[in-house]
Amino acid sequence: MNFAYDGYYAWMIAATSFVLLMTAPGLALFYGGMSRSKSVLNMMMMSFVSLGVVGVVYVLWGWSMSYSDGFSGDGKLFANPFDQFGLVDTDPLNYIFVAFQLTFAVITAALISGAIADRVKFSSWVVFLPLWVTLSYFPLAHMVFGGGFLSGAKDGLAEMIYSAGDAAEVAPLDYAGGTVVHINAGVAGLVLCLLIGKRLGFGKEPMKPHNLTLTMIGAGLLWFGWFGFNVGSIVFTADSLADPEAFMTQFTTETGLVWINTTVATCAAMLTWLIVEKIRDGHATSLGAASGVVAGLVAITPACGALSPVGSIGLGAVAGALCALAVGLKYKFGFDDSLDVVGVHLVGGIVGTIGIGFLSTTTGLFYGENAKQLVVQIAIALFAIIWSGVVTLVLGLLIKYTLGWRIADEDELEGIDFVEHGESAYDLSGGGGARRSILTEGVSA
Amino acid sequence: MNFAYDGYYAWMIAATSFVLLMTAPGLALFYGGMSRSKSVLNMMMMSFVSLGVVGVVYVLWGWSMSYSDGFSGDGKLFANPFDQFGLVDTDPLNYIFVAFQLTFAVITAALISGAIADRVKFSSWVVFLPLWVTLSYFPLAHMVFGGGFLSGAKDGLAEMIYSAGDAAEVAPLDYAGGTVVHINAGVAGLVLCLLIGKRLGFGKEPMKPHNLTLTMIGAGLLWFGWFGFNVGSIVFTADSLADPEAFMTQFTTETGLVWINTTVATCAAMLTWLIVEKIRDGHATSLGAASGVVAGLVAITPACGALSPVGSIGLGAVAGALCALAVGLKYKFGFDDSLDVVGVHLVGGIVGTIGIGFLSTTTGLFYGENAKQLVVQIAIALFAIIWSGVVTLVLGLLIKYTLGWRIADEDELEGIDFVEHGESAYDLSGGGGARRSILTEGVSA
Amino acid sequence: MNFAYDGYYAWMIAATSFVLLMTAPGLALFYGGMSRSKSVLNMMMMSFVSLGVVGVVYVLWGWSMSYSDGFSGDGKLFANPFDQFGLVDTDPLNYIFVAFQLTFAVITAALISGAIADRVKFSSWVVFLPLWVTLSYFPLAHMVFGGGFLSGAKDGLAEMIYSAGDAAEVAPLDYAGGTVVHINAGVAGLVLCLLIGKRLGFGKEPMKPHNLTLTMIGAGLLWFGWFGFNVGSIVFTADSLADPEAFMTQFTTETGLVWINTTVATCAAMLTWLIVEKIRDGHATSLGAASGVVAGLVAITPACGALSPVGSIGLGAVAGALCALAVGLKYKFGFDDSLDVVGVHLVGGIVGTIGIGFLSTTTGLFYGENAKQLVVQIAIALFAIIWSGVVTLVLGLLIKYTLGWRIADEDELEGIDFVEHGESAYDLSGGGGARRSILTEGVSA
Amino acid sequence: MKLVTAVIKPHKWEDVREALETFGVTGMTVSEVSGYGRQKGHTEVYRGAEYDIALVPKIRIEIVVEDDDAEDVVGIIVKTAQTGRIGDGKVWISPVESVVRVRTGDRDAAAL
Amino acid sequence: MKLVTAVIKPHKWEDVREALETFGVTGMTVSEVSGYGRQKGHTEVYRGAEYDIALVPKIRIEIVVEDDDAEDVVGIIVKTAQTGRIGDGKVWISPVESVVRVRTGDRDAAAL
Amino acid sequence: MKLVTAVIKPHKWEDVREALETFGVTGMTVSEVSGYGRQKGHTEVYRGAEYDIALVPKIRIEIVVEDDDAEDVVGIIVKTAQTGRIGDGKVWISPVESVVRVRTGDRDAAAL
Ligand SMILES: Nc1ncnc2c1ncn2[C@@H]1O[C@H](COP(=O)(O)OP(=O)(O)O)[C@@H](O)[C@H]1O
Ligand SMILES: Nc1ncnc2c1ncn2[C@@H]1O[C@H](COP(=O)(O)OP(=O)(O)O)[C@@H](O)[C@H]1O
Ligand SMILES: Nc1ncnc2c1ncn2[C@@H]1O[C@H](COP(=O)(O)OP(=O)(O)O)[C@@H](O)[C@H]1O
Repeated sequence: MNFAYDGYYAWMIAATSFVLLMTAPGLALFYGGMSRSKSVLNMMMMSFVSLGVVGVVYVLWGWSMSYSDGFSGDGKLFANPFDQFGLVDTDPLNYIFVAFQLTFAVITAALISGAIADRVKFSSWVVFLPLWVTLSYFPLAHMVFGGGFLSGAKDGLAEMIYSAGDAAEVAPLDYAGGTVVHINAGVAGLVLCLLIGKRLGFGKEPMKPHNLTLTMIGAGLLWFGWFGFNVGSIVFTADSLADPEAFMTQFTTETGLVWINTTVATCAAMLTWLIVEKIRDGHATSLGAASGVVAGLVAITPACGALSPVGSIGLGAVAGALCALAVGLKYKFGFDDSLDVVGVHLVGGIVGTIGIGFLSTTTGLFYGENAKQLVVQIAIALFAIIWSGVVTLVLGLLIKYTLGWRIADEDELEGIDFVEHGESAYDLSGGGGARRSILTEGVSA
Repeated sequence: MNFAYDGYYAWMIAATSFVLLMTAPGLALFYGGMSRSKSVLNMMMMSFVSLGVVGVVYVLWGWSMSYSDGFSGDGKLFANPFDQFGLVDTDPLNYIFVAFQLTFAVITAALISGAIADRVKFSSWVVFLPLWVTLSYFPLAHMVFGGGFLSGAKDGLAEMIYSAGDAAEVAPLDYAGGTVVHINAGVAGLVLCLLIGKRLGFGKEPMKPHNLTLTMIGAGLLWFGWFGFNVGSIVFTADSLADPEAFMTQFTTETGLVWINTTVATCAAMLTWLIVEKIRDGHATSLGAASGVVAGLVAITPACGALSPVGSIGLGAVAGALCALAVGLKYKFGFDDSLDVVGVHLVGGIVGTIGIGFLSTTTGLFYGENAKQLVVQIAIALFAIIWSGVVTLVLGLLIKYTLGWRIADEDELEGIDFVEHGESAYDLSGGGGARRSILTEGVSA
Repeated sequence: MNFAYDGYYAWMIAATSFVLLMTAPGLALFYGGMSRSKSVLNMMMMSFVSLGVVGVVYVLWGWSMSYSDGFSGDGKLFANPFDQFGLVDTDPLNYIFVAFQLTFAVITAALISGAIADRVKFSSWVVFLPLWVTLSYFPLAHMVFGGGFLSGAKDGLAEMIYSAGDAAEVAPLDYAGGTVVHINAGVAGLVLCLLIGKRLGFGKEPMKPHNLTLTMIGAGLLWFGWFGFNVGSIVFTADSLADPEAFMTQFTTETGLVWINTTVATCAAMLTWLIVEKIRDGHATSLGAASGVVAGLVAITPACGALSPVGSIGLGAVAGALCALAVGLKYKFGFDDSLDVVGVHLVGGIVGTIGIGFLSTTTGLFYGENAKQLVVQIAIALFAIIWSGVVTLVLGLLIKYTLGWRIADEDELEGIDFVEHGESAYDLSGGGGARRSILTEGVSA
Repeated sequence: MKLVTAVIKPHKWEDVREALETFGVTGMTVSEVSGYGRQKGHTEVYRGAEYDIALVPKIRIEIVVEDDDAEDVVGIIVKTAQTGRIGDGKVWISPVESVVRVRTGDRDAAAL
Repeated sequence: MKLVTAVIKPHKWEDVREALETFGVTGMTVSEVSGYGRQKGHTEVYRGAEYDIALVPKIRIEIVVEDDDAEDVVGIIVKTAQTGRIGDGKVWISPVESVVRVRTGDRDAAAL
Repeated sequence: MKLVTAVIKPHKWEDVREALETFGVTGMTVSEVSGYGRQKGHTEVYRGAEYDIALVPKIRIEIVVEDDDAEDVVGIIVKTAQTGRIGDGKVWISPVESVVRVRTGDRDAAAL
């Protein structure tokens, strides 16, 4: 056994925990703060229940469907969901990877909820979750990470485009999930928000974030958790697996590079988002800073292992500016992507995935000799968009005409927190600043 | 020296930090959000000061009293508190374990505070803390984790019940503290809330959580920290300590299993809690999700190393449902366990501790051949209940008739934050949504 | 290659992430909660943008200027900023240290913002950041950590005071940044708040924290992150680097000691701060607990590797009490150090830096034979005060007479969040406790 | 002069404001209040226990108008805020002796 | 018709509501206000510095009643809200010319 | 007795309180309200889209005074709260038939 493994395993335990933190409470806060005070709990619940449902499903058939064929490079669309059902036949040495991948599935599903805030039956969301991860997430994870159709596999997409030899050379690059996670969730968000329709009053009332301090906490926790996400996504080369010294070298240098790239791309994206706002609206907002952070993190996700630190600053800067412009589109085109899943995750995911084609220090257009990597990157981005789009549309329609997606109009006005969950987030009277009265307290039955 | 150790030590530094995060701010938020806006600061302070007081006490005599006899398997009730007083004679190789165990003592004490929210003199709580950890926590930690009376030790409880040979076979199982932490704190909470009495207006006014977003953040941070708690509680076998290869294998597989079990049990408990609420009350609440998360984490704590992932889903599901039903009991029986310490920690701790007797993949009734493990588990649960109950009762009465526990009635109505701490948590005027006026601001003296 | 490294690298990835969490959202929350509700977003933005700007600058020339000469012990004031510009020529094995040091520069700059809350042009702050880290932070980091003038280097300050032999013996001790981080930021805060002047109404209105729950979350996250800060600051001896066994021993024992010292000093500081408040004001406040936590963390920062656990309790206790008394001085002397950067970071940093001279278990006055260490510690503290003071004064004046520091008076009264960022933090109507009305919602244009 | 005070359902506020604006009312003062009346609040279930919430959120509007406009304004409010369901609110008219515009010191009709 | 406006201590609100309900008052409108008067707020110590807080939280109740009930309602409020300590509040009666129930358009006595 | 109701700009509240105190007003009741009028709120840009905010935060002061003091009190408020810019607010006087001090049951002039 390779003794150099044990530090890596130690890091993977931490990294996996970091990624779980991204969903609960990270994303729950980021989204919760952006929603209105009458729907913050529903928004947070959508993240929490994604964790509840997808966590269980992942152990039952998610892992099996994604990776049970042992990263064989088969070029398939998904693996057998029953092969390692319930992890009964899973090699215990893989447990930590099951755990790590579980957290990815969870957050991808949770990300979608931001596009359909404030108006969706909680039960319909709960039903959508296992269906969507089964048909969209697990297959894409298999295709990209599991040696499937979008990896460097034989019979894979890259090989279809180029000859076999070339394909190996320009295997699709997606370090931690630009396609699988962000494009996937972003497209699903777009399809659902078109299908489900706008919130009442969208475009007329501002529907501003009700508590930006929550959004800032969320952005901070997402950033922290993202180190688990990106730095934990290291995959060792055959050389490294054979030779402890090579293993150590790859581990220490690649993790350091990925950490730095993740950070500086995010810093740059925050700054360019603020600059765009300052120029366009006259104010650099905290919502912009928080959104810029996420845009940078999204864009660097697929690219964090392939770029130099300076390249990462460039990628982040582009992503921050483009996403800042993109979030305004929903008002232009009139689709209610409530919390900017499309503008940030879809656009940021595309910027990152395709940006690799330019900025990869080995095969990028700016460094290498040709545009092959770029073409492959565009191809996998398109494939992911289509796959996720079709799956989400089918599932979305299915639910629309069975359970229905939307709560009643008067309930939406009254506030989904009270109507769906019987709660309201805040009861700040009976204390608070002026230690105010008891007006909102109840009278015993 | 075993070189495979160093990844494990790296993880232990992180894990120990994770567990500290559980108390401050994790538990402080979980409890703070559930209390009323006029008492949130007092609630958070009870957690913070638990850390302050127990942290110091632990280094002075806590470690010594728990573990200074070197896990000798002596079957005793506690070790000598003066042997390694102030860590002066503690082997530096043990420092990280001192730290890890310190964080356990801290959170156990802090957990109790939820049962007596809003009404207790801060000074009485500060006095209670060192007494209670000294007489209840340190002994139980020694008995269960330190090779004492509730471990597989010679002359221990298991040996009393069965013959020596069998006892080794069915040594009590408590991976990370079902008895030491949760039953212990749960019983103490029950005893204190009975002794101290109800909040004014209990059962008449709803006394709902004043800020559920805080409770959700708290639940998320507790979950994250709990990976330190459970996954950090690995104990290496003699084989592993002797052989680096065995060490590596145990480290990589057991930590992975514990991580997964911790997560899926929690997911399942969240879901069943929500289902119970939906059926009983018509609404699945965010408070229910947060409580279900904690119930699942509590139940899997003692069991996380002994169960399969599917078994963990089962245990979590049962714990979520039972705890959801149990928290209603306080209204039935009229005891004011304000933030459900009994319903979640005592009930969840018992479910987990006894659940092992059924679900342990080696010795559980559903897997093994007999009920021996089950009997032993019931025995240690009962012992912990009685020990903690008696100690807490004696200390509680002592304080009741000396310092007194309760603040004055009018102070409780006015709000404990202002009366005990001279503060109020929120001053949202002078800004806020409508950038409102300056009404609550002061006028200079 | 030394295989024992890999656990250490694993910990460094986590530790580096921990320290980033300290700034965003840790410090942002700690400060944000203490500011008024009309300026919380600006306060949080000052932390976030510190991360954005300093993060990019660090990769461009910060690392190069601090450490590009390889810790050569040259006794210089700073290294060549262009040598490893953009990390192009940086050894990949050092990436994780680049990352770790980046996070230190970020938080040091962000700390300053607390002294000048609620009244500063956002753009001026953005301009100040890169200038200040370049002229104050990077040089001090080089001098203290990089083998420069304030290290045990040849031609360094210690050698100036004593003969060469002695200097090596009593090299200045600053484990994780008492001088570089806390004294540096504290002095800068003092200079800026004097230069920029008081908030309107300072000393007349209370200007109390608008949301103490945020401050408590912030304090908790800072504590957690500080384990990365302190425990990650281990530097291996030549012996350890040569011998894996020695490496393992140093790693396991020193990290454990530093973790414990960090915790118990903080516990003690929290308690003494509360005691001072209780005696002086009649109430132990949650703001006091949070401040005490930070005071303890600050004081133990330089000392955490040199003290015993009991010595750390003592240092923390002194720091908590002194800082609690010091924060009142601003009212006495009439300078508006709004969020107590001076009282906590400057005073705490001095207590810790000089406290080592008394409490170091090897060279401290209470343990060793002479006061040499004490003299050296005082000397480096003074040097850091002067360096930071002069640099900050020059930069502060430069900005004052070009861009200007302050927003207009009416804007300050209206609230900097709205004026500078076009936002307000909270919009709790349209939901909330009583599910209140829609009064603060807009009417479409 | 008269003071028209109206207590209405929150979600009707926008409509009432528009109707009044159309009629020619140029100013009013609005506040968030809690109403107690036939409309009984709601029952909340919390941890399985039931509670009655007695108070209902309402919007209070105050408008100072010239004597002749008072009835018209009341009529507009009643028409616009009516849903026909319990809890629609009340409107009352009370006498005002004099009103001043702070900015100018203008009095009465000129102050509106 | 009369309008009875009462400013009372917050913790007396429940008692006053019950007493009025018993008397037969079926509706009222309640709001949170700040009072300035003989009762002087409190002194707060913050970071060792002292501040006077001038305003005190109060509850304001508005009840439109028939002319004959006005004095009784005032009497009930005064009796129930009285603690005898400074700051108990004020109650005043002012004339109302007309009141309408929004739901039905009912007027005056029928509107209550 | 008269009731003087003033709606003013929030940042003028402290000045008005002091001026009234100097004049001899010993008590008043204050609340946070939103004003709608000539002063048009503001435009907010959010994610690049523009919105008009119609309401403006104001402070409402209610003071019960003896008949003779009413005009003086109005005068003081108008003088102190005036900035000359749109949105300074309104003050109006309405009749009060009787006022009681809850603490003592004192009536009218004695109750102030
Ligand atoms: N006598 C009253 N005086 C003042 N306000 C009242 C009075 N009666 C009712 N209200 C207000 O009118 C609102 C609606 O009254 P309610 O009795 O619930 O329904 P409705 O007016 O449709 O019969 C109440 O919530 C309260 O704010
Ligand atoms: N002249 C007034 N006009 C309106 N409200 C008043 C007046 N005087 C007092 N109040 C209200 O009555 C409350 C109690 O008055 P205060 O002078 O403190 O005590 P008391 O009425 O017991 O003498 C005040 O907080 C204020 O809200
Ligand atoms: N007819 C009215 N009745 C009640 N309050 C009014 C009326 N007109 C204006 N107000 C109040 O007075 C405030 C100032 O009025 P506005 O028209 O903006 O400016 P100005 O009084 O300077 O002409 C408004 O915000 C509103 O609160």
